[in-house]
Amino acid sequence: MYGSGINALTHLGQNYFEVDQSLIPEILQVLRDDEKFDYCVDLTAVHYPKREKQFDVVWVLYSFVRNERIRVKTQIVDGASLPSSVPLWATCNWLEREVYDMFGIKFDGHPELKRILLPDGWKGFPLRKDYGILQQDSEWVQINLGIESGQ
Amino acid sequence: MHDLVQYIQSYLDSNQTPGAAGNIFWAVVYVLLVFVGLSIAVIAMNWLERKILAHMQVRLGPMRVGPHGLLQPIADALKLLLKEDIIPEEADKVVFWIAPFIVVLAAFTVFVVVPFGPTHAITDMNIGILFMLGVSSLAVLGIVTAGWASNSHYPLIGALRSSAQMVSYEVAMGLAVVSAIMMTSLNESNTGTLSMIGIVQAQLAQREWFLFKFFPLGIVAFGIFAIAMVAETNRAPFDLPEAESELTAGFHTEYSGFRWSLFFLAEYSAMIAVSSIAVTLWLGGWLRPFPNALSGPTWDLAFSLIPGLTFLFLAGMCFYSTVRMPKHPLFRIQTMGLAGFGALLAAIGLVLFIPAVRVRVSDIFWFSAKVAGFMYLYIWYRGTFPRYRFDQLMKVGWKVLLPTGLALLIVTAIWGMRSAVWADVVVPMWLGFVDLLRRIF
Amino acid sequence: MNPNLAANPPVATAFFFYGLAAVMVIGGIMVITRKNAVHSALALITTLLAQAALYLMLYAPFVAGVQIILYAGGIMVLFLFVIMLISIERASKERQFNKLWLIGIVAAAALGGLLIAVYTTTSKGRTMFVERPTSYVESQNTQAVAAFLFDRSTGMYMFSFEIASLLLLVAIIGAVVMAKKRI
Amino acid sequence: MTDPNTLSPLDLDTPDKTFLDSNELVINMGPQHPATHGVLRVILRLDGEKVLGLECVIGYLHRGVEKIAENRTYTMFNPYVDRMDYVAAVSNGLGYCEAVEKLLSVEAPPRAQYIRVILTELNRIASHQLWLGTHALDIGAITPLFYTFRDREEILKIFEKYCGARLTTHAFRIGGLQYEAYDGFEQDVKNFVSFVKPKIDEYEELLTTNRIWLERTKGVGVISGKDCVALGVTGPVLRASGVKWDIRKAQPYANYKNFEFDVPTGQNGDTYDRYIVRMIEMRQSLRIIEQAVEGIPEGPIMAKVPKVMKPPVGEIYHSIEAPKGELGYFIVSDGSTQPYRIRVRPPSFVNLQALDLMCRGQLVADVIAVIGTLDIVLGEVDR
Repeated sequence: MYGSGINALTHLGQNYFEVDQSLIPEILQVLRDDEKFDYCVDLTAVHYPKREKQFDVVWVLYSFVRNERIRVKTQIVDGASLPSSVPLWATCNWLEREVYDMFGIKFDGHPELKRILLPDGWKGFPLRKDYGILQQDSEWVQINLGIESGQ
Repeated sequence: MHDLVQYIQSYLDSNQTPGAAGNIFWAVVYVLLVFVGLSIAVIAMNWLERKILAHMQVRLGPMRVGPHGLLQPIADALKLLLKEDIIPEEADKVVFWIAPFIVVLAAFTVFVVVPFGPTHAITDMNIGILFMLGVSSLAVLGIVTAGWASNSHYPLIGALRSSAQMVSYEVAMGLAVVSAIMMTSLNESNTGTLSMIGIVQAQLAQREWFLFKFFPLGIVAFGIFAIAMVAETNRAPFDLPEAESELTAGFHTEYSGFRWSLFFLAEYSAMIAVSSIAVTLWLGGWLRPFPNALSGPTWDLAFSLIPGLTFLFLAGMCFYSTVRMPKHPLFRIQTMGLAGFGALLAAIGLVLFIPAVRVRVSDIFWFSAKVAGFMYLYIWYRGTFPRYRFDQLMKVGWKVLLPTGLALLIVTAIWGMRSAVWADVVVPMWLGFVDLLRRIF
Repeated sequence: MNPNLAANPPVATAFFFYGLAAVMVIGGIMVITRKNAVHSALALITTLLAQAALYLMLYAPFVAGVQIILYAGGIMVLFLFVIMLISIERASKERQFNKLWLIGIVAAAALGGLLIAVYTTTSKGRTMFVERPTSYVESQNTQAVAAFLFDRSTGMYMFSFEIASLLLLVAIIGAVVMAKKRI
Repeated sequence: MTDPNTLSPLDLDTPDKTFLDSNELVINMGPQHPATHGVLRVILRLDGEKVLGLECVIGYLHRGVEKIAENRTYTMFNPYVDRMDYVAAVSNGLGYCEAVEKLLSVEAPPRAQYIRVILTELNRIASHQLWLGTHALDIGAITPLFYTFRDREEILKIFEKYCGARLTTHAFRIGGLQYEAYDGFEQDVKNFVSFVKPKIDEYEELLTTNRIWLERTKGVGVISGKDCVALGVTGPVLRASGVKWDIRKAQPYANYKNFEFDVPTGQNGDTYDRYIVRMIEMRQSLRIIEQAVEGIPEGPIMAKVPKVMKPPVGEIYHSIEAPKGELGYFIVSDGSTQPYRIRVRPPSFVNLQALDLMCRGQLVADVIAVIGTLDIVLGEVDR
């Protein structure tokens, strides 16, 4: 029905869709309304710096009626944005904020897209692979904490 | 000199309180006795509350300072006195300074009329109970000003809650008190009294504690008072002003050191004061229990031995704990201290067996024992109940206690003058009502 | 002279009277001169307490007790309640006198004149009142108040007392109606 | 199972009627506040004492657990998960170990599974006990705290005897267990079960029918099943709102399918129902423990897993029913010894989102009750 834009796969007994970025809103809508995946368990991302489309964004969905889990995966390039899923699942509010906080992926239509775990004004997105484990926003640390290092 | 001795001795023959006898020497002695006794009671209460609450909560409580933590209150007092006394920069210094003193003054002044025995009160006022209620209501002023003077949000909210709560529960409290006062007028001359000593003497004359008078009215009135007095002293489950989980420490958040200890002192002496009111009004004040069922000289003798026996029992507990102390050189001083404390208690107990002392002290003992019962209740409440929410607290005060109190007042009045009421009031009113109905329809 | 007074002569009456009167006057002046409303309220409380003490000196302990409970303990707490929620900075900048100062001075002068007139008349030996009010023994003061109010043979204030309580009830209902937006 | 779609519709955005009242007051609560259970900061918008709305500010305890995972081997990361929900460290470990085992396509031997279930259920009881104590303390009842801590101590003693640690246990290894159950483990567990059963009655005696407790909890912080599902709220909070869903039943992991137990649900979704649900859950956990300790099979405790773990390339999502709700691990392997990405789906973080909805229209004192009833652990919220 969606042609090459969607791939239904199974790995270790877990089903997931690989979906083209353009089809995401429609697929999610269908999954929620028609397939009764009414519970968005999680929303996260994975960074592949060497790929052209650097980010995998993953929705983990669950249906109470079917007692079934499914994952929806899409690839996007750095700097691209996705439509927000908050209208579909209210829980995506904080989850999207966290993905934005950690990866810098923007979600259009999110009611209040700002950092959640890191302080406002922090520079850099820590869960990107090019962000070192000891790296920090030393400028922010110095201004707000008055010390040289936050480690 | 001889005159002075005579002046001092003359009081001992008179059967009055020092205030009524106009004897300044003995009045001063009584004031000192009451306030020293009160301070000791507050210190003891501090230790007992920690210990009893701890044992309710399956822990030991203070154990380090002195044997079984007996010296803990002293250590606490020293700590508080030595602590830095902080006055916030933005506070209203004068009012901040005055507030704790208002609270302490109000809490201590009420003890002027507390009757520990027929002659053991500083003075007997004609308006005793009114005086107690009035002066203890002045404590609210101290709390309000303390919260305001701190110039900080949490103390202000705490003070507002506290004063609203105290003012609300005073109403219900007053109604319960009035119903007890009405009971005092059940004598030949139909004259009641507001005097604290007079109230107890009325119970003596009627051979019945007001708790059991007009069953169940007395118990209901006592219940209203017992609930209202907990709210009045801001203790659990009505300790909203100090709700730690919401307001940190309520109106005294900004107070520290000595000033804070004044609030502490005032809280505990207020608890003792309201308990004294309850004991005086409903539990027969200084009268010993079971005056009717267990009467006669034998029983009188038996009951007069109880004070001494109580102290001997406490001494026995001390000796028992002494035996159970760890046998280790490090505990030697503690063991000796505990044994010494036990010996002191035993000595007091033995002194209390001397007939001359026995007679004079038994009134004070029974009064204190009843008050101590209330103190235990306070601790028990604190260990058992969750805290009310503010709106629920107000609901209990205004929508439950106040209507109950009003109804109680009316019923008590009707019951108190049963025969007269039927003939003079109820029947004519009913007839008039019927007549009115007939005219309308 | 009242028999009770003879039996129990009061101690240092003049000293206490002038002392309390001084406290009252100073308190009263502070009430109107303090810029901080809370300080004014505290001064007013002092005045009211001193007044209660004066009642005690007049062998009217019941009135004194009621004064403490109602005014010092009840009404002033409500005053403080309201005052505490006012911004002090703004209140202290307000002008202390309003346009009624002229009337105020006239009223104060009239009251002062009246008091002086009473003092001069009575000190010359003449009586202003037809009948001296009965003094009651202190220990019976409360009963006497009750008798005045409720006893059919000695007092006839029952009706006026009830009217007053009705008035207060109306005031309470009015306050509730005005304070609550919808009932 | 209750169909959540039949429940009342989600109403998140309708502003309160008095929203535009001029009396709006903003109060900051936390991050240092005795009742926010750690470093949660809540900004309250009040009308008098009524809450119009609130915003949570979190992240004060952020340690970058997910970033750390990418720089450690699978085995090395195992102790870190204990530090997230430090109140239920064993559950965290179970979820992580099972997820990696799934990725490696191995399964822990039956004996290991039984011991895992016993320890996890003990930990569930410990977590609920800690919740009960602190929650009651927030509402003003001091005593339950000491009762629950006394009994939780017995659980921690068993943990300590088993693996040497009391709080951050690191009890499980990928593929099974490192330690065989010590001598007398079964007896200790049985003793604990018979010891704690009357104690739970004791807690209930103090609270369940206490009038003040009822007034403080009934009708407070109500959330419907529909709203729970939309907000992703799981665990006892979801069940108290009438949705009978427990991963132990819905998608059994470990060997929960071998045990009989009931999933308690509430009807009203208020604080009282959540309290009741958790109390029943404690008893059900005891039931599971009783069955498990009777049936521990003999055999090895460790499956055959390589010393150097190199899971094949692929991704896995595995979730368990932690005491606080659904705890999920999303692990991406690139075939090396280190995970390419580990995502933790923390129940506390997601549940905390519901605080705003649950507190609207309530009083300030109720906010404290609701924070308590959500049973959040800030170590898990912030990771």
